Amino acid sequence: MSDHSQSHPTPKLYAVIFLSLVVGTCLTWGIAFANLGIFNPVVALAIACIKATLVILYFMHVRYSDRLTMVTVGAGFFWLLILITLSLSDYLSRSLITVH
Amino acid sequence: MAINQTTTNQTTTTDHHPALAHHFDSMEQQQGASTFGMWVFLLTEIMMFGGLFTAYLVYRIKYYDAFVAGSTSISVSWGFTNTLVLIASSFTMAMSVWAAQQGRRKTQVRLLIATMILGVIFLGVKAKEYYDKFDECHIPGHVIGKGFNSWGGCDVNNPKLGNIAEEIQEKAKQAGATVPEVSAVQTAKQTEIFFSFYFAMTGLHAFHMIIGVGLLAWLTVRANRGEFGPAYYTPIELGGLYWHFVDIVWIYLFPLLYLISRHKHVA
Amino acid sequence: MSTATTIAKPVMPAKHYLNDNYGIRSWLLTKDHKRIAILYLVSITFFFFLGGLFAALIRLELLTPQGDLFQSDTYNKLFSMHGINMVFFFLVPSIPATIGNFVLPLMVGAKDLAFPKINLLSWYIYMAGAFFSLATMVSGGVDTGWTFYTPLSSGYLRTHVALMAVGIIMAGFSSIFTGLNFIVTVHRMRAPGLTWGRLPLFVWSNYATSLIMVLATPVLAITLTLLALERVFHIGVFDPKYGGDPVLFQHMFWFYSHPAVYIMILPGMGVISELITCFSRKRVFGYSFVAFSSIAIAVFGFLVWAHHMFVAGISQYSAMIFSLLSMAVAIPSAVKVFNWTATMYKGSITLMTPMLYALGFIGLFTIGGLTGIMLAALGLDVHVHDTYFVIAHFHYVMVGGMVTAYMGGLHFWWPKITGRMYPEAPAKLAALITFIGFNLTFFPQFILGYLGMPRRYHSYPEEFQVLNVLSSAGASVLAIGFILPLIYFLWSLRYGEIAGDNPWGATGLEWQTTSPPPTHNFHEVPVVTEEPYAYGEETVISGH
Amino acid sequence: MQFKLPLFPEQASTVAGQVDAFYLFLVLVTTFFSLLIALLILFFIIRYRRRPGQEAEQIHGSTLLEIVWTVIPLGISMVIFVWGAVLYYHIENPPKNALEIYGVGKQWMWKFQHPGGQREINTLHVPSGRPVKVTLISQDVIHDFFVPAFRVKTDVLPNRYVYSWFTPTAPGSYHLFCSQYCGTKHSAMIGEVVVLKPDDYAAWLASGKAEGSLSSMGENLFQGVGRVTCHRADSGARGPNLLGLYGRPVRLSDNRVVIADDNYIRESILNPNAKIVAGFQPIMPTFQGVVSEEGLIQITEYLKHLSAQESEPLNNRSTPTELRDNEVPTIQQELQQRNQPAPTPGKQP
Repeated sequence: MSDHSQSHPTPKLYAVIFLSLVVGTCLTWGIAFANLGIFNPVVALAIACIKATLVILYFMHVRYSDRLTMVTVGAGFFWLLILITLSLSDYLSRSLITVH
Repeated sequence: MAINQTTTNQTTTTDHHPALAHHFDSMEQQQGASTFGMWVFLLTEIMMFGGLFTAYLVYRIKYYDAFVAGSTSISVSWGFTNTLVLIASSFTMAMSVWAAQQGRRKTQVRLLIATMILGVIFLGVKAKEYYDKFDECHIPGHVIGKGFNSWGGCDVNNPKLGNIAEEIQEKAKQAGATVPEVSAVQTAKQTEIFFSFYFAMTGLHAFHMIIGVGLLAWLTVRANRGEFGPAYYTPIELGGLYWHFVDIVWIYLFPLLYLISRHKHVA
Repeated sequence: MSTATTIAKPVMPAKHYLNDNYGIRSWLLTKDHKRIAILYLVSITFFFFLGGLFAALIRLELLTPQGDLFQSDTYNKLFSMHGINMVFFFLVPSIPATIGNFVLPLMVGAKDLAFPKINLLSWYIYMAGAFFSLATMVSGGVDTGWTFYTPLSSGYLRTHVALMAVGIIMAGFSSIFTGLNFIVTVHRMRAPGLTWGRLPLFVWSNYATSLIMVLATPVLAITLTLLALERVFHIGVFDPKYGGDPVLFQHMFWFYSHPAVYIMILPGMGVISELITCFSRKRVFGYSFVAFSSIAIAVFGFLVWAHHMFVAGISQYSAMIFSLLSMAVAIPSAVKVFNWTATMYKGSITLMTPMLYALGFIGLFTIGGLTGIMLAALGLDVHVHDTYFVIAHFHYVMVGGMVTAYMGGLHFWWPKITGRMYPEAPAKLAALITFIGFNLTFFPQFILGYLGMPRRYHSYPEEFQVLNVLSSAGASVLAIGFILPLIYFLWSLRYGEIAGDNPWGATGLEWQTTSPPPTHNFHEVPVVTEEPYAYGEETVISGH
Repeated sequence: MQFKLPLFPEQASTVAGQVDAFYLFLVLVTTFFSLLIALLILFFIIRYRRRPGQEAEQIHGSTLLEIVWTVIPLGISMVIFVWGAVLYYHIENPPKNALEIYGVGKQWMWKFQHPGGQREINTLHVPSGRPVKVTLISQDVIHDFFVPAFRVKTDVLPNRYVYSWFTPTAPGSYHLFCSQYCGTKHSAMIGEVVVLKPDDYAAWLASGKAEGSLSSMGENLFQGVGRVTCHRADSGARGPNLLGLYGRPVRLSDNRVVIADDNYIRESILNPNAKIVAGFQPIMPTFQGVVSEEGLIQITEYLKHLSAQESEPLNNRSTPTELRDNEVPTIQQELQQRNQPAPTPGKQP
């Protein structure tokens, strides 16, 4: 619990975030046309994660919220990760098996 | 939490704000509960989209070439534009929450309307993209799309209409390689599953956008009535959280659907 | 009626939530969590008996090996509808939406749940889902099994699968909203002094349940949406004919449905914690261990889903990981059982009806849990997977565990809900009948399963008949055990003894208000100053 | 119907005893803990029943006890896990010298094919005393191949080969169940596995009518669809040479190395693009819908047969693989030399 109302971001900060998001989008777009091998999706997703983090922290005020909100957001992504990694653990290890 | 002192006269402390529901003790508590509730709801949304993302990943690994071909056949410039539009709408949304906190009614209403317009533009672009796909017969499903033909498009005789097999060969030629026809045709057929995901994911996202625009309209009416101010701006804050979440989903959808291995096919 | 009690005879409070206002509107538009709980109670009771009816018909068919009573299609519909109704329309909402809805706000000393409108909405969504389910049944039912495995469900059956999927998605959203409400209420609405360490264990377990509801149910929603789309439009995501992978459906389905097992059992565990302490007049043994084991179960529950798929064609490495993680989930459950048992040590035990159910729960759940470990053990699961062993196991957990706990809880809080006592003698009899009937029904199924009788068999080889007859006989006993309470609960609404505020002498905030409670729950905001289950220093809690 | 109440199904395979031993251990653990709890509860409700003047003694708990009853179940469950995993590994991975039989599941019957070409429906004859590997695939929905007496079970998937193997020990006839719900006549999708003494099995094979061995049927199919012109042995062939392909590692055009097993071959026929051998163009047409599941099995068997004949090293040939034999340690070096029971074709009983 807190009195977070006065520490909300200012329009200037919002504008900075907005501009970084635009830059991030352009970057994703530009990099997609360069050949980075397997790093293409990695870079694209990394930029997407940074953009999402910016939105969550500033536009959604998580940076100014209590721990509970942060834990909630974290839990969402953590559980998503469980779903993805454990499902893929099956798919990716299937080819490891050599049936004689 | 854990206020341990025994406060007895909780109901008579402050003057009663009209928006305070009977079962809350204070506006603070009500706002805290509502915001937290919204976050828990967004948690469920993450998992809902998460299921789709997981399935998408599995098939992306399984039919990588088809996903590349499918992804190449959708317009990256429209997707890029839409990303910018949505980011801009997130910005105006954040600003309108700020305006509500500052008690600036006019700014708030204008920003909300701006957000709504951007949202509608997004949906318009999306509709245009859907129309293009429909035109090219890149519609999955053996009922609505009647299944993909072997060329992954409407008509073998009219290769100009979104003929994926043709595109694959064309792009490969530009990159200095050759892809035989049988191979291109097979890959083209497999793009159907990519388009299933394309429509399922963007469709679910667009559905959220439509709800979001409706929500914004309602908020605009309330904001115009001057209901929100520094003391009470919870609904507009919650609407904002929802809108930003929808934005975040798109931030992931854009690279996952539009930008699979674009470089391979550019001369 | 009036037996020799030394204290003055309790009286009904003049004004309470039941007589606050009258009329159908006052119920259908109520935002009072207590009334919504009653609405839920009525609805899920209907589905419980509907599902029970299907179960009875299944057992009737299995009396003889030939499969001569119903067509095989009819039989397939019967077990599918039994499973779907029981899981999605009874077990998932059972304790949280009825007892939880009623008691949880009282336990945390709140005037209502955080979002009363959403609470009512959740009931309406549930009813809409129920409507779809009933519509499906009326138009012929579905024969997918409650697991909806593709490609059978997506491409081969000609029943209304998509319609049923929509119904289940709706029921799912209703439980999401219940869960959301509980989480926010527990975080934000606790009475002054009610720290996390002082929360009743029922609240802890419902909190853990809500976490699962919120995190797992959306995945079911999207999975069934894809299934419905697959079915209607053949989009090819799960159907191998169009390049899809049916095993992926199983992954996504069990990502919800395994944790859903804990949605179904965790609230029951919470009830048991309340009952054991109250009727042993003791603090719970190892409060924090019991509390945290609920959370541990909720979290671990998400990591084990593929133990339903050991023979389904997943990779062997993956199978081993999931088996290992499944073992981990057994530990917190074991901790709970040991703590409950230890709670009774040096207690002052009375065997009232709720306590009988609680003891039954511990025994049956222990068997159910341990056979669950058998199923998670890879080498054995290959043999017993998809046999009656699995059926027996999950009925030990779901019926022997959850339904028993539900009945125990219903008896325990019945005086709080209605203001009247149920009649003790028939209630004890019903508890006994349930226990005997249950074991007679399901224990033979363990043996049947090991002998190799596959589940969902309409006809079966003759050598399995003896055990099947035993099981069917048990089912008829069990049915009596469930119909009896229906009768005396209804009877008690009018003729039951007036209960008084705290007939059990229990701790907990819900017993400090009147029975039935007033619409706003408490006449003054309660302040908590001591630990839960403070049975030691009993100050006589008088009515006023 | 006679009144006997068996507790175990018959043991008719080598793993049956092992599974039963594991099961007994688990039953023992379950009984022990259930009885422990039940007796404790019984004791407590008698010993500590409410009596006037006797208050409950308040105990908060004991961390030591909590640790004890966390660690002990954890230890036991780890034993269970390891035991189960070892057993599972054994049950799931067939030995190399197994007799290979193919099965196709469809709504609602089982079709089996023996290497000699004998086919049967809903009955499977196998010899006792040697490992048998059944390669299974479904033509429609998911089925499940379950033989309780052997304690083996495997879901039979569409679009993918799965395996089940066992070494039958006792001659006799045993239940074969489909244990994955597969539609209307799920419970009628049953059959029997007949275990014969090796001599009887040979006699049975000889008596069966078959229009040629599996691999020869496969060869016919193979030539019928014209693939022999593509996959020739000389270096100018458009497709990789398939001689000696089966069971070998293949380097693909994206540098991955896969083993050319049944699933690879099946995929290559139906979806040739997915895994293209290095140095070749993806020009092979798909045979989806052209070749039936049984036909696919025959072709696979034919390729196996080709490989089995080919025992010399393949170093200086246009092989499908760019790997040299010395780079490949042990994988499937020795292919099953099936002791084909005397030439059978055309013999009428």
